Amino acid sequence: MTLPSPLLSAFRQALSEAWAGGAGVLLPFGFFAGTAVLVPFTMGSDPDLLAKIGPGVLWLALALASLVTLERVFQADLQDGALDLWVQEDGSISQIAAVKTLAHWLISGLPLVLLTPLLGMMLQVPATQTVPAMVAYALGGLTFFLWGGVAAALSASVARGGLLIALIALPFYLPTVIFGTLALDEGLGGTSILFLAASTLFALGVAPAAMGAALRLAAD
Amino acid sequence: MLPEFDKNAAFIWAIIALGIGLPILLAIYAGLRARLARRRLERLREE
Amino acid sequence: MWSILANPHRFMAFSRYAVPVCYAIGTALFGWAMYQALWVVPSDAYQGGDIIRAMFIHVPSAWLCMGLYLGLAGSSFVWFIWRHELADIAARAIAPIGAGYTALCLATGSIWGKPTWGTWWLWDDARMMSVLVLFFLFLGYMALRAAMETRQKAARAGAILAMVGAVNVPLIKFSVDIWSSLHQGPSVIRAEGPAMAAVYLNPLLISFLGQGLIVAAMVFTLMRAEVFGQQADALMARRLSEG
Amino acid sequence: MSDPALIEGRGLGAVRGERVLFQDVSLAVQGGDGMVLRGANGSGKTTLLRQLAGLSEPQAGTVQRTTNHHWIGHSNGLKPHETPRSHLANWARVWGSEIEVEDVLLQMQMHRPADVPCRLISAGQKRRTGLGRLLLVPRDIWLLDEPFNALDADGQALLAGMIATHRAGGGAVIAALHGTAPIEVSDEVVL
Repeated sequence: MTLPSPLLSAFRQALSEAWAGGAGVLLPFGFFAGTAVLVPFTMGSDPDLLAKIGPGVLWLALALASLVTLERVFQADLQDGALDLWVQEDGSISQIAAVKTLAHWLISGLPLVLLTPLLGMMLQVPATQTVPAMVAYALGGLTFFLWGGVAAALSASVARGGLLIALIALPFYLPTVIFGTLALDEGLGGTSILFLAASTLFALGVAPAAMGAALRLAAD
Repeated sequence: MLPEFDKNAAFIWAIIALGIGLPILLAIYAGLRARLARRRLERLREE
Repeated sequence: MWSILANPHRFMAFSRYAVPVCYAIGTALFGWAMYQALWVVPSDAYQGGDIIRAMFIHVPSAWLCMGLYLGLAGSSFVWFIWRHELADIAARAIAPIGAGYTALCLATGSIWGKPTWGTWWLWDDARMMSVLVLFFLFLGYMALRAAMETRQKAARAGAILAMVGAVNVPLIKFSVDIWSSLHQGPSVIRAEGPAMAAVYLNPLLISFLGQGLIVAAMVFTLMRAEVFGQQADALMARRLSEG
Repeated sequence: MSDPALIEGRGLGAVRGERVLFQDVSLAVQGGDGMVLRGANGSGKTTLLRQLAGLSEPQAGTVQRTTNHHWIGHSNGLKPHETPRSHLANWARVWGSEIEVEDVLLQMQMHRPADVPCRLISAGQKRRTGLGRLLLVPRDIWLLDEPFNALDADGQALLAGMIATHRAGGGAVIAALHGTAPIEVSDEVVL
């Protein structure tokens, strides 16, 4: 199966944009590593405490990364006129928005998944949780980026929309955080990881349509 | 006249005060906004 | 031809009388329910004594929050599909009232929680968390609308957000329920549902009806304010363009 | 009116807030037409053009296009990290264009800065790159918003030539313009 050429091009363009905008993947890697390094200094280095809060801190870092990254994505498209061009591609603006979001998740969200074994070790996350954590961060990060994308598309025309995006996206992040946290405790055999996957699928179904409608509005 | 409660009287009265006071505030807010908007419209029409 | 700027005459004619009537009947019903709550209804030993009397304020406000968000999503949907101007005016009017009632629900729940749970705030209570999420949904909605340049854009953005929010509410509710069931948080009210004794149920329903009518009157009043404001803006704009 | 119009707007209207920008605007263009939209700043030229392009939702009236169109807006749609070559190649891929990007760069006289990131090239060069999209795939309708802005005399002549060729080949142009138009105007709409 090959993607239709507009989607493939949009994906490539978004990927190179995300890459160019943040010194490649160095910036997201640095962001997650930096967050993990700060935690023991702010919370104390007690291994038991770190084991307890470590995974949660990484969830927070992932949510922040999605909000900070997405703030500029659609706003830049609106300002440089690229959004006008994409909106006029027959009826595919929802898919294009989804593809762009996916590209930004690959650059700014996925690094956390790759870093999890290392950061988990540093934050005393039990070794049994490493694999569930990687799966949960991958699914949860994608969901964050999708709902965050809706919020970002809605506030694309708002100058300094960052705070607004955070306020709008907050309620939508809640199920992901809840299922994700529980999935870490239960492991891959539990039901929470299924709920997490289901909410990711739900976001994949609903968010692109909402992003499309919001981007049409932003271009108007 | 007022009823006497076994315990937690302060909490019960606080809830009831909020339950009556906040709607009154909201009603005043709504009424004020309607009145101001109406007055602005009437002034504009008179000009 | 400008149906967008057309005066919703029929609504204005209707609401002129509906507002005082709703206020009057609502206040009477709510007053009766409060009389029942404070003087008539027996204290409930199992529920922590007289604190049960606060239920007649707290529980209807929780139901109203949900109803108001449903109303917001519903009118957003109507506006988005049919672009019926009055639907957007309704959405604009519902938001601040909804935010006010979610705040009321959270505040009364918290005050109730202090003697029941021993703390003002418990993150494990599913109902409180759901209402907190509704509070943020209302806040986000109002903030987004306020940030938009024109009324038309605000209406479109608001409608999209309210509809996305509405389809997410069941999922959020479900996740919060799972969260709290694992932590086994004690709930403020345990005796809900049809099993509740009629002495409690009847005043509760009457209180809900009364508060609902009062809320309807407030929403109508704010809608009237929006219509007046819109007419004034249109008048100003016409004067400006005529020079 | 022998041919059906390539693009037709009926009873178009725009409202910003409570302000009526324009109302009851009807227009139609056939192949070979060059229509110019005129009006003072803030009269709604851009809005009308965006409604014709399907970018803005008309508050009244309908737009009918029988065929695809090209859009050149105020902003050129270039990303800071893109080069003129990668930009044109990207849209050539999106539109399934057979044309060599190299030829388009040559025609727009953009072959020298073709590999410089767009954040480093001048406004006129950016505009030339954006206008290069017009040559990637043949489309009958060109909707141009102030296309001569930022172009030097050379570039203006180039664009005027492109427009003339396009119209000679049966295409239509609708342009929002202020000042004198360096193109032959067949129709004018004043807002």
